Amino acid sequence: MDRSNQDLLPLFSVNNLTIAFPGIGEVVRDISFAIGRGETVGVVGESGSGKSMLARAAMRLLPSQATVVRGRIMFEGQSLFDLGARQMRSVRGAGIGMVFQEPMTSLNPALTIGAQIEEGLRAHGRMDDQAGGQRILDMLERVRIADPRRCLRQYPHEFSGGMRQRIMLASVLLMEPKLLIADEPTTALDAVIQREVLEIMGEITRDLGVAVMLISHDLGVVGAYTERLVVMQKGELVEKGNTRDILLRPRHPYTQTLIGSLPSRQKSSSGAQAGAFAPGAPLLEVENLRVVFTRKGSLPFTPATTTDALKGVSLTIRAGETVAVVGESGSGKTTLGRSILRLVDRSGGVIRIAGQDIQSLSENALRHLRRETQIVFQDPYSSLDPRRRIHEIVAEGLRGDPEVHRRDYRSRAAAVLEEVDLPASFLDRFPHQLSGGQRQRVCIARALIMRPTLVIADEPVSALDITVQAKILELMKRLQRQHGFAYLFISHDLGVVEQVADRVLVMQAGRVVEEGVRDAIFDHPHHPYTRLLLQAVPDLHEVEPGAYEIRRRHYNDEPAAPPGMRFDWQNAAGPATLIDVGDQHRVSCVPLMSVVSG
Amino acid sequence: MIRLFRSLGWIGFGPSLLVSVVILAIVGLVWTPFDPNALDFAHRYLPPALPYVTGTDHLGRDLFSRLLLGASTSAAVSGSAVIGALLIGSLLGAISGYFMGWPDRIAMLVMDAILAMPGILLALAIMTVTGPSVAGLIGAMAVTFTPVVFRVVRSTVLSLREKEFIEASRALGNRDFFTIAYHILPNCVAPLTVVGTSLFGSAVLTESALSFLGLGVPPHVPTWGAMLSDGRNIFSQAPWAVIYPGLAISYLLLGVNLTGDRLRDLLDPRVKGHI
Amino acid sequence: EDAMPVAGGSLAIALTTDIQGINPGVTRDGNTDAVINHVAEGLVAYKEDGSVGLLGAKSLSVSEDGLSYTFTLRDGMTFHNGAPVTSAEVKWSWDRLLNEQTGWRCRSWFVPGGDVVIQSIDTPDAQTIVFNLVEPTAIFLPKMANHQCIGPILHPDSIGADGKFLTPIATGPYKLAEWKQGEYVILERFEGYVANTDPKSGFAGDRTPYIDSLKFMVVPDAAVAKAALLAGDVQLSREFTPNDLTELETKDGLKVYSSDSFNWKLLLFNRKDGLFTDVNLRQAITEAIDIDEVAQIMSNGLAKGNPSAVPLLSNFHTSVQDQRPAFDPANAKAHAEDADYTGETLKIMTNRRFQDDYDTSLIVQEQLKRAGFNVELEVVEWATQDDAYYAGGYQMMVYSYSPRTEPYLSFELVSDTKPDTAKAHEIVSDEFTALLRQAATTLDTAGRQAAFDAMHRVLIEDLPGASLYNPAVVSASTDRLMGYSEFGVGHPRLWGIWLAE
Amino acid sequence: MLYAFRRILMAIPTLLVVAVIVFTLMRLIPGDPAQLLVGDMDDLETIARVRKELGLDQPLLVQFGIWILNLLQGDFGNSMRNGEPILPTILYRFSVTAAFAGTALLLAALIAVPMGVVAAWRARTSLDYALRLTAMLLVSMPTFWVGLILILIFGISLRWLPVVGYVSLGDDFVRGVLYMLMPVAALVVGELASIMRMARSSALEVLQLDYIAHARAKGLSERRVLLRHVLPNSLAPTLTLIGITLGNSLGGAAVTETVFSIPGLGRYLVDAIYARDYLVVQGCLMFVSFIFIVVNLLVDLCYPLLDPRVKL
Ligand SMILES: Nc1ncnc2c1ncn2[C@@H]1O[C@H](COP(=O)(O)OP(=O)(O)OP(=O)(O)O)[C@@H](O)[C@H]1O
Ligand SMILES: Nc1ncnc2c1ncn2[C@@H]1O[C@H](COP(=O)(O)OP(=O)(O)OP(=O)(O)O)[C@@H](O)[C@H]1O
Ligand SMILES: [Mg+2]
Ligand SMILES: [Mg+2]
Repeated sequence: MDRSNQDLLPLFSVNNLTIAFPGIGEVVRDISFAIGRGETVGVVGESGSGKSMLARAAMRLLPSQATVVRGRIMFEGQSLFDLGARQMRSVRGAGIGMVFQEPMTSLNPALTIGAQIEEGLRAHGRMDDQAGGQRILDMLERVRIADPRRCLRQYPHEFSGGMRQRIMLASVLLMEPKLLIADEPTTALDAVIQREVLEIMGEITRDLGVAVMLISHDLGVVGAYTERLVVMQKGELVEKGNTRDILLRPRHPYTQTLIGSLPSRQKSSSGAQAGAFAPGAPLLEVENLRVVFTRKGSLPFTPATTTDALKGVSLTIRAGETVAVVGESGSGKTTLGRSILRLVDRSGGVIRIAGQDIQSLSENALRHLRRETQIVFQDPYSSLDPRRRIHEIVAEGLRGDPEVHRRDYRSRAAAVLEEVDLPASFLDRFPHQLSGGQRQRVCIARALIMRPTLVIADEPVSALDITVQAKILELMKRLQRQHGFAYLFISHDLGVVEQVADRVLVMQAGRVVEEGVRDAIFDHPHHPYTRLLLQAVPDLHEVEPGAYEIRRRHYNDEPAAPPGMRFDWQNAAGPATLIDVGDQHRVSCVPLMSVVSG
Repeated sequence: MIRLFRSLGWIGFGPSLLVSVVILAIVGLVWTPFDPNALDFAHRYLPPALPYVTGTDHLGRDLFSRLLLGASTSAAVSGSAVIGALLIGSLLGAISGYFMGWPDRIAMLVMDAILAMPGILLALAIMTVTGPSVAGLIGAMAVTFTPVVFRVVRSTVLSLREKEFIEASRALGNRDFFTIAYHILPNCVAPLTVVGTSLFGSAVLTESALSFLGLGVPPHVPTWGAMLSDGRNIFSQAPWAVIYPGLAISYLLLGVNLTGDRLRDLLDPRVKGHI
Repeated sequence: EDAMPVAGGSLAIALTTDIQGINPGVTRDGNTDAVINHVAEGLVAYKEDGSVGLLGAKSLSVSEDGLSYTFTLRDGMTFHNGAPVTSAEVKWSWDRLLNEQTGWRCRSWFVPGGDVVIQSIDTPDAQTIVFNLVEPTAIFLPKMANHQCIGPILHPDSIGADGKFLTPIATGPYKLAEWKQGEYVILERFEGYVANTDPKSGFAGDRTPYIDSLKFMVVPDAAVAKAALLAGDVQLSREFTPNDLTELETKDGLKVYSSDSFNWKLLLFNRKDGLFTDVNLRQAITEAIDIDEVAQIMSNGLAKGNPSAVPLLSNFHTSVQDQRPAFDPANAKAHAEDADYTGETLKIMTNRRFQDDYDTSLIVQEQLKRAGFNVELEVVEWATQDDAYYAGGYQMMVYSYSPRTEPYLSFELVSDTKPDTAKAHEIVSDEFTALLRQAATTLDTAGRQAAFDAMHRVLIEDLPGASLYNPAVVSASTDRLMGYSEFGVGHPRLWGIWLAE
Repeated sequence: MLYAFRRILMAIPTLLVVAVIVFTLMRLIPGDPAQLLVGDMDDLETIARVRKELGLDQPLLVQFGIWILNLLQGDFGNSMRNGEPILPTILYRFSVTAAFAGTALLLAALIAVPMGVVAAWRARTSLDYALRLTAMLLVSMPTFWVGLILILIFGISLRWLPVVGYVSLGDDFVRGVLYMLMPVAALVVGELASIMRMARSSALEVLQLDYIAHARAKGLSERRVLLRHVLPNSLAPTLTLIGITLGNSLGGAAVTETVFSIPGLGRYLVDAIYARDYLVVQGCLMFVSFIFIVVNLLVDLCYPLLDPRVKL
């Protein structure tokens, strides 16, 4: 095949690919699409739609039980399924490179970064020359690793998730593949880091002319970084085409729902946008809360390590209000939620629920209080006891209530399930027989049956598909309207927060750095961290009904700190000083003086 | 051969061996061709031939009857030891892992100490105290197995503690003991089943080794392990006195181990996803 | 067999447990005795029939009054270090043995409070040694010849300057060459051994060694000991039961030996325990046991039952000693009823350490069941049973006494003079004590026989236990081994034997 | 180093508990060493004297105190049976046991780990089933039974190998090996299966991780993937198991030692239990527990080699 001819053919094409598992059936059905040289193609679809199987098929790394029923995958004019094992190995890495989803497990913890990078190069005979070593250093520099030489001698665990993903990227791109397959490369990272990794990836692949197949369930991500789009649903390809075109004119109903499910700002539901000013006793008051975790040395005599998870956080929630807490991973959001229920012991500060200091409560009173305040955990998979039936789980809280008779448990559970739109037939199921969204509903039902006044929702939708996520959010709002309870809504997903919150707290490293009503925060963020956070998420703008466009948030104005102050941007040990910049919008600042003197 | 196992459903092969032992045990309890403990001096050292299917020993006892009875005694002795260890070990392990603190430290200390002593020898020492009775044997084995169970349960509980459903239970205002009984222990069942089967295998072997070292069950409780170890003295005159008990033990253990593997595959969620 | 002995070669012998030590008569047990017996010698030793023969002494005379025993040392007798043996060393040896610090296991027999009290030991000349007793007794020589005590003649260099025992520099046909604890003991032929001129009999008489080296190997498991013999790793193995005989006899290249023994197996009754206080029950049980059948099965037809404390091998075993409550299950039932036995569970304590104890109890249990008794075995660990033997806490137990060639010593085992120290089975009666004394102090054979007969009659009436049988000793060796035989004390005798070819 | 030191310090309370358990156990056992020493010679005076000599007439607490104090000074006391000092005997016996039990375990690990990894690699194929079935058949046979069968075949029928006795490797290497073959084989048979299972299941787990897929995606050969990525990462749990097995088999080889007449520590201990040689039993159990703890400490110290995340 001469060169010109090759140029005409797409670099990579999938033809009528069908993959099946015995006992499960076809998980990828009749999929065809092509990727040209240097082209970036996104693959989106709900969880379980077969995206990963597709990627693995391209590497011929399908699980051993999976069979390719029909179809083929062509790469540079060769059918991959016809290659011998040795030929296939030369395609892997050198022809097609792959970056995996989970940065924590995609590097071998037992080998140094250097060894892992070199090993790939050596397998393709690219490590022989002197230049090899230098190329590695150059590439690491390009992915913005600060000290590449040192990095080579280090082990994966010495790097954060984002760094690992960049190292992965470097190691894959060093082999100069023609095609890079990235299977959800940033799903596990928080927004700021996600953006950094994707930017670098885009930049280098563009420079090297590497084609990219970017797999994600996040339409925003794929939309922002790819030229063409493939949409999958339940193993089938439902739509493909130019990214912009699809966003503007989604044809397939599934694509339409997908886009429609994207969170967007709506008119504040509870009208509590003004609620911040509404009088009435606060439901929850947190003052200067501090939590220090002491991890005992793994042995006696070893010094204990302490983590200041919360360094003096204050907040107030009134009845019927939704207060969102956002912030980077590890900033203490979850800890805040847990300490309100005294699931975590505070080290300082006061928590008052309905005026009562929860620390002074007796065991019994605390149990009563916990019933008033319910928590919905982040992970729908680990927050349900796998060995209990749904009705037992939902009704569990009633056991503490002497007024409810045992035989009424079931009917009460059924009633609550109905409220969260689950049929009574689910009562006798086990959690594993439910989907993620259904489980999350069960979690909500479990909280709801207690008729709480305050619900702490710790990332209640982060583990869910975007379509399911939309449904849950809708449900939560509806329940709030019906029962009037207040939410403490914890999330790192700004889109979601923008949709539901009345007020927003931005946290960083155990401190609140900015606080205010939703519109103020999203429209006029003051603190640099808030701005960074907001700019990291690609935003989908409704250009006209049903038609969207991806836009980067961008803030032109650079708000100045109050006179004599600057924004507090350091991880100080103490609480932040919040300075009012108007309309209950408060930002953490430090006097300029202190920098001079300190 | 392998085809055969496959077509049998490899999955069902181990359990079916076990079931057949259980059936034998039940038969043995109800009926044996001869009195398993009756001496018959006129029929000593008889090689396998009807009516003595597996021959007789040096005192003219019918080995087949003893094997039949031995099925239930072996299973009962090893089973009770394992169940005892499971009960004590999981209770201690659950409490220790859930509350941590000083009860945990003390329990760990004692369990570590027991674990540090070689099992068979500890069992031997305990049995010299209790005497070679069935209860003593069961007790001795239970004590040596307890730390194994304890460790498994404790580590399971430690990982369960991190699970949000345990926090959820506390958030609902449940008492600690309720949480342990209602959420923690049921979730230890899976690892315990796996540990239990493997311990059962060790129990059969330990019991036989103890008999070999001179401290086993009394003679009217002919476990297979004891029969095997008794038979070795008349090995050359009556090889059948060791061959059949040996085969019986191997058969039982094969069933137990296969079942254990199968259970592990079934119960381990990580492996489960890939069946 | 008649071929002339040839010197040389080496022989490996299986031993069930390691020896306890090398201090003759002090660190000891059965296996230790069996080994040390080749190294250390006393003045006298047991003969084949259990009577006392000469070993270190070439002659012995007893004074008229029976109070002084004069021994003349064997000619040419030397220690392993080459020093000649004189009466001085013998006296030194005995003084050492009688010193409490030494810890000789038989000391209490010979000091005040014991049966035989030595008043003084004289050495009129280098070859002569005289033991003076406090009162005349028939059991001085039997006790002196006892194979457990040995009464070893040692060279003073055996003891270090600090009084610690170093190594046995003794007079036996073999010298201790190497003891690897837990593994083996090697004995080497003592080149300078000049044997007694009396013919070989039992442990006494001519003990000329031929084989160069003897290696006693520790083989804890009996089945393995048999395998080791078959595999040729050891040439002599003695851990057999009579039941092995038929099989071993068919094997090529093996010789099989067996002998009746002075061992004594019996079913002891705890006369302090409830039902068993009633002699009727003891009698009922005795009547329900067919001791001949027990002996038959246990010895594979070699032995018959022995109802008496006097071993079948002993010259004192007469027809009187064969009397016993006749085997009669019907009578047994009647007696049991007299004793108000109403089907309670009776327990026989036994152990697994000694396979023949265990098997015997199974047979006895079966016989008692046939006679309508409800009997269970209580299998305990040997040390526990031994403890029960001393402390009580059992109903019946199958118990074996190690060989006692002198009937007096056997009768002693079932009686006690003081009620407060008596063990649970023992007879405490002045009549019996008097008879014992008579057997000890009477010097003429007929008088002793009368005492033994009388004691036997008491025994079968009072029934401290049901005497069962004297277990046989069975061993096997390579057929190259010449001149070997077993005898009733049960220890091997590896002198006077040689390897063919 | 500091870590090792601390771990040893932590072992002290454990050993103390072992001491209490062992001591109590021994005093609960019916039977009296003095009576056993005297045997059926039936002499109460001698028994009383021996008891006094052995210090058994002292109150229990005093006996315990004396024992512990001596132990702390490294004095294990003397055997009640023959007055020999205990520690040298223990050390010698231990060296014997360690030689063959260690060899056996090493061999078992060398065979079982690759078997396990290969079985995991080819999980649920005929090869996997065949390997697992083999291992299971082996583990289903009691050790002493395997030993007797080996003796029957190689000792008696073929006469290739010596049946009883023991020659230390240091004295005569070739003969020493001959003597070790059968006991080692018997132990290997018993230990193979559990190690293989552990190796298989942890390899199975590792095989599912992304970095294995990544290694393959880099174009590495299967051999390299298994050796360099699967094996080291799946070794940690197996190593723990090996540590526990070794610790146990050092004390628990009593059965093998009995069958093959090896003068090892296990046999020494069993004999001592039967003879009620309290000090020997106590000393042995303390020693074995100590070794167990040390072996497992060594295993822990190996972890950083396998997994750089582990910091000691
Ligand atoms: N080893 C396996 N055995 C059986 N079924 C499997 C296996 N791996 C995946 N599947 C099934 O194949 C289907 C497609 O899975 P795939 O991993 O490709 O989904 P995905 O689109 O990547 O989802 P996600 O977004 O959650 O990663 C799913 O229904 C899944 O249950
Ligand atoms: N049980 C604990 N013991 C010790 N440290 C803890 C514990 N729980 C949390 N931390 C630490 O406290 C800090 C805050 O954790 P937290 O889980 O509250 O963060 P988060 O904002 O919820 O993060 P994410 O978005 O990743 O869930 C982190 O540094 C975390 O490592
Ligand atoms: Mg996927
Ligand atoms: Mg969190």
